[in-house]
Amino acid sequence: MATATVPAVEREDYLNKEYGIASWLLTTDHKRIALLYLISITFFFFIGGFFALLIRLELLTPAGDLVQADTYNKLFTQHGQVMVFFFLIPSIPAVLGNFLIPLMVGAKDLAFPRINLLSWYLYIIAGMMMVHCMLTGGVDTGWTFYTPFSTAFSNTKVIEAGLAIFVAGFSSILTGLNFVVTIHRMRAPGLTWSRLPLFVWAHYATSIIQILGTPVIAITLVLVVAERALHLGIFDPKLGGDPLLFQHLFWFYSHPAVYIMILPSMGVVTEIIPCFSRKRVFGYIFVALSSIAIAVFGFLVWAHHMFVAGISVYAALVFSILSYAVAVPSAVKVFNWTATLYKGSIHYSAPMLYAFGFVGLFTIGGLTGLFLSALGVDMHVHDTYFVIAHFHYIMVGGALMGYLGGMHFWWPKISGRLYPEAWARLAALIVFIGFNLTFFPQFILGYVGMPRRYYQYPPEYQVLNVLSTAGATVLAVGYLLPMIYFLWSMRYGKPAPDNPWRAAGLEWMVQSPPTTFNFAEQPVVTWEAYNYDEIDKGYKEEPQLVG
Amino acid sequence: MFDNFPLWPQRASSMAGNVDALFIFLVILSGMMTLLIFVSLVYFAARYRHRKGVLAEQIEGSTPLELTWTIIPFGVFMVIFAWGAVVYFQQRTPPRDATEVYVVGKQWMWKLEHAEGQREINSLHVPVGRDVKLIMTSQDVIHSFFVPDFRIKQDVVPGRYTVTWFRATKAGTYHLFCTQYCGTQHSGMIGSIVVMEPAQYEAWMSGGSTGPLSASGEKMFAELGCATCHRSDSQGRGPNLQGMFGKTVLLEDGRLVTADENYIRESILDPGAKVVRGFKPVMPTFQGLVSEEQLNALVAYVKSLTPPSAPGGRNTAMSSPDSTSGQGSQVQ
Amino acid sequence: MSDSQAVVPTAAHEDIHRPALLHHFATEEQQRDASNLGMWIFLATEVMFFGGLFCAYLIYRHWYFGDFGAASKSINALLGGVNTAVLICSSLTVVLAIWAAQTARRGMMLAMLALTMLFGLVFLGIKGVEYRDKFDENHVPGASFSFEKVPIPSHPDQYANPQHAQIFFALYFIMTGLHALHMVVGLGIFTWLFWMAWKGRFTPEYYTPLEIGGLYWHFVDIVWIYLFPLLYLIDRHP
Amino acid sequence: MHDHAKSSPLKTYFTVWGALLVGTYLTYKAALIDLGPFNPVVALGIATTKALLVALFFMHLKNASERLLKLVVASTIFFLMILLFLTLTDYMSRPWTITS
Repeated sequence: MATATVPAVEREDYLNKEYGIASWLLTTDHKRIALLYLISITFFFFIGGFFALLIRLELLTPAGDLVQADTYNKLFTQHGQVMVFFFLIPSIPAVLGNFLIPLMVGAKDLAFPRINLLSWYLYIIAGMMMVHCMLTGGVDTGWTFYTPFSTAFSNTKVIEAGLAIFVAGFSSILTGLNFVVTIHRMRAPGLTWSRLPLFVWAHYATSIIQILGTPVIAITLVLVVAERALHLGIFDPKLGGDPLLFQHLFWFYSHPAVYIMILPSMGVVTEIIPCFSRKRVFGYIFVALSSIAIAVFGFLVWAHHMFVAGISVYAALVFSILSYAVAVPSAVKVFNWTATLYKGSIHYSAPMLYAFGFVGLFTIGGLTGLFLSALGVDMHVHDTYFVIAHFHYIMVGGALMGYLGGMHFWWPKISGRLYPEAWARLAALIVFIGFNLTFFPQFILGYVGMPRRYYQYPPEYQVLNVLSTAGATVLAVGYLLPMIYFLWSMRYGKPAPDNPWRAAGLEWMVQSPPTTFNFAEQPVVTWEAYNYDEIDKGYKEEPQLVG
Repeated sequence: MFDNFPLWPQRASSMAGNVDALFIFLVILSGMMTLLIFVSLVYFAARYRHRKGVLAEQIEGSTPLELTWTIIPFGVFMVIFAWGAVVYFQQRTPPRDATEVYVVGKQWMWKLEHAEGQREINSLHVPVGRDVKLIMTSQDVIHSFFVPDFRIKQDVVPGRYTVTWFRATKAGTYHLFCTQYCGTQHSGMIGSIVVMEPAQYEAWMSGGSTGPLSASGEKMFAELGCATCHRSDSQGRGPNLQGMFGKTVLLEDGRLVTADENYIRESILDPGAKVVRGFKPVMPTFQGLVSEEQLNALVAYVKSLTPPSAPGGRNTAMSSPDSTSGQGSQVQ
Repeated sequence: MSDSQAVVPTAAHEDIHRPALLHHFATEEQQRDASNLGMWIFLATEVMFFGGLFCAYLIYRHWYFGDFGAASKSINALLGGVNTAVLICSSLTVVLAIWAAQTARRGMMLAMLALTMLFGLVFLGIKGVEYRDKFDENHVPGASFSFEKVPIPSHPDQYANPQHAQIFFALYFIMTGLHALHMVVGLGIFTWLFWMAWKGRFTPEYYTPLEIGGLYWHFVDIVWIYLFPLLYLIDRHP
Repeated sequence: MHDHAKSSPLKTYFTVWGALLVGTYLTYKAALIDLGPFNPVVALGIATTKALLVALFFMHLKNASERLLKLVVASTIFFLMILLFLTLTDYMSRPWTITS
């Protein structure tokens, strides 16, 4: 157990260097900003999760009996908006990416620390606008804002919600910009692109999407707001505008946005699997390039959300075939992760359990994506619960699983404390079971025909809905547990050694928690990424991991 | 299985089998892939679990393997794409002689009107075995016409027509859902498709009609004064509409367009947009003067105008002798 | 890919007094390269931001070409042309200001920065005149919009569809409006640059803010270079 | 990116400035001639040339010591073209517009 002796005297680190509200709210330290993000996105996660639970409770019975129809519509709209724009998109990049990228590239901070702080403030302003919008009536357009419903028919607070997401978009853009510049300009000597952790590669790819995709949704929302306020006609068919143009512009961002959520998670998993297999990652260059390929191809497929919306048959064919192009690099990643396990020395630590969960659930999510990009099948399952199940497998089974795995993996580094391993393994198991129970029935529900966004439904769909609601309850427990034991560990957890997992990477060579400027002197990298063979040989005694 | 626990939707249209076949293929394919990944994960995790004194064996990767699992999935994906495209194509090309039903979606109901004139709300009666083409538009927001047991879905977009079709194969009552979120009562915008045996259907049809849709269109055509310019000879100020439907039209600016439902619609509401060569843009717009239903009637009337030489009079769907044959029969 | 990696700071480096160097950069070179790249990436964002508008413009111009022509003809192309020239001149003064900083000509730098701002203000003034004309003619989209009986340039026997013309004007106002907003932001940046220059912060060794601000200004110029023919010169020929 | 290009940047700057003004004049004049479908082609051609001049000389892209900035510009244009052209695959292949 005792891999490193923990000094008795408390060392100075980024957490205990300064105290007081101002030292946090005016900090430019990427690690403190990451924690600010952690607190804020956790807040939004539980708001969004609360909405999800209400949705599932309403769907327990076929009749609309728990809430009003309008309330239900607001619940699923704001569940989507909060989870997508205020939790999933910032989750891994703004918390783990923010904390780890400077450490991983051997820099003292991100390239633009003040812009990093600005980005958090923009997020908070956007979040407060969203909360205000919810408290004063909410919005019921669906997170997709489809026109002309959003511009001419909804009588809820579309403008405020649109502006909130507009502002949140700039927060996301600035994060991506900061990452790209940091990765290009701040790498330690010797840290070539082929030695870069794949977590960093994944964030580089994510940033490309944030930089080039987000402005398009921003301008689209400006147009929606203008259309709604002034009735210009750009998206209003009554005035000669095309509602499908809105959908094109919306999905140009919102499809790649899925990759903003999943790519960082893939990055996390690519760190965890080699570490707990004690192996170099299988096919480093293919995993790295597949991240970039996903980011680029991700921009070519957006109209597969519109196969039944009334686009031309020709366009449908083009977008269907391109959709399969993006499936290839995703498949390559799954195969490489699996191959990394081969002949490894595998430890079942909590982060690894999350990584296993991720690979399994992402596989199912990805494969069901093939159904949806097949034109003939999409015609039937589009806008049904099949789609809901598919994207929750990607976003919750994939992105959120990766986020939790990453939180466990780096928690000792972030907090300087160890979480209770047994509880963490239990939570991973509960999440996996609860998740599948919640969302697998929805695949069947979708294929038998239950449309999404239905507040009441024909009675024959009840059994599957009850299963799903039951699963959601289990899932909720699975999500509450880590929050409880993470908080517990901050006070009562055992102090973490600097490198509890004997993991590779610069972030593990500094103390836990790191000092404000991370590195006392500029590190020089002379080794390849994931050199677990060298690490394990370096230890005289048996490699023993914490947990 | 049980009444309240269906695992598979009914297969009640000619399209259902095609979609199911591809779906089952995909289920088997992805089931195998999932199994492969899960079994490898579990096997590797168990077989190579950490043991004292055993170090991991380092493998950097393998380019042939990478190429294999890039190229083979890509090949498989192309098969899925092609298969999906074929099914989609069938769904997007209604048979020529299909019976036509005009559908108007509004918050929160479906208004359906048979070419023969029967009007229905939230329900549609059709006979078994006949091709039915739905010409759909919305008078407010986007809706979507979804019949799970038929495996058809098409968004209904304001400002234009979208089209879908089906041929019911089994008598019964089937769900009709709106699947594009459309506001408060979105989940209440449901109805049913009642598929009847032909004899029962004829009995149902014989009641309640105010005459064919094209006849009310003809009446409007006269009332709105369309006939003064659109004469049935070549002397009118507007083009002769006899037999125009479905033809390719040469426009003033040299473009060619097919005279389909959307073209007729546009020409009534925005006459200046696509003027037929040889004519002046003198037609006034009827924007705001006709409702969606009246527009449908006008479109149905214009479509019914066959060239004078052709025998058999108006080609309403009722009079087409064998509307179950034709293009639709290849879809089995 | 060629990029600069951090250099291990040497003792020699540490001795030099480097007022503009932020703590987390190893060298001025690295800091300057980072700022430069950051600005270019921000401009990439801006391109996509305007890109969404160009996409909408492209579709509707394709659909409603005649109506767009009629609406475009009602805008004063001469004012648009003059404004293009004004912006080009302001871009010149920006590069001259940077050159003056490089060659330590403080007076010229201040003069050029002032001239840039003056050109910017002239641009906005002319823009204001244009907007006032459109307002007077009831060409502002909304309740009072009116575009009745305006012939289509290429088909004089046909009137433009007012709804489609309204879409043109909506795009015109949003595109030029956002561009003008960028000009206003640019003026703010240049006021700050002028103040920095006045305080003598820029030297031939350190003028990064000037370069970065200049990149932004030139980008705004480039956007206008496209807006001018796309909005003012549709179907103009007799 | 210092020194060697510095011999007479002023001359370059003024030449580019002149070319941009001439370009603006040409854009205006070309719009007054009926070139059929080539009117927008000419207008956008001149605009792109002008934009390139500004980027290469005023924004110093030509002298940029590394290819990275050029890569940023090229990929931005690439993604913009994806937005425009893939949207057009839909619009150019459907005959209908919106009327109501």
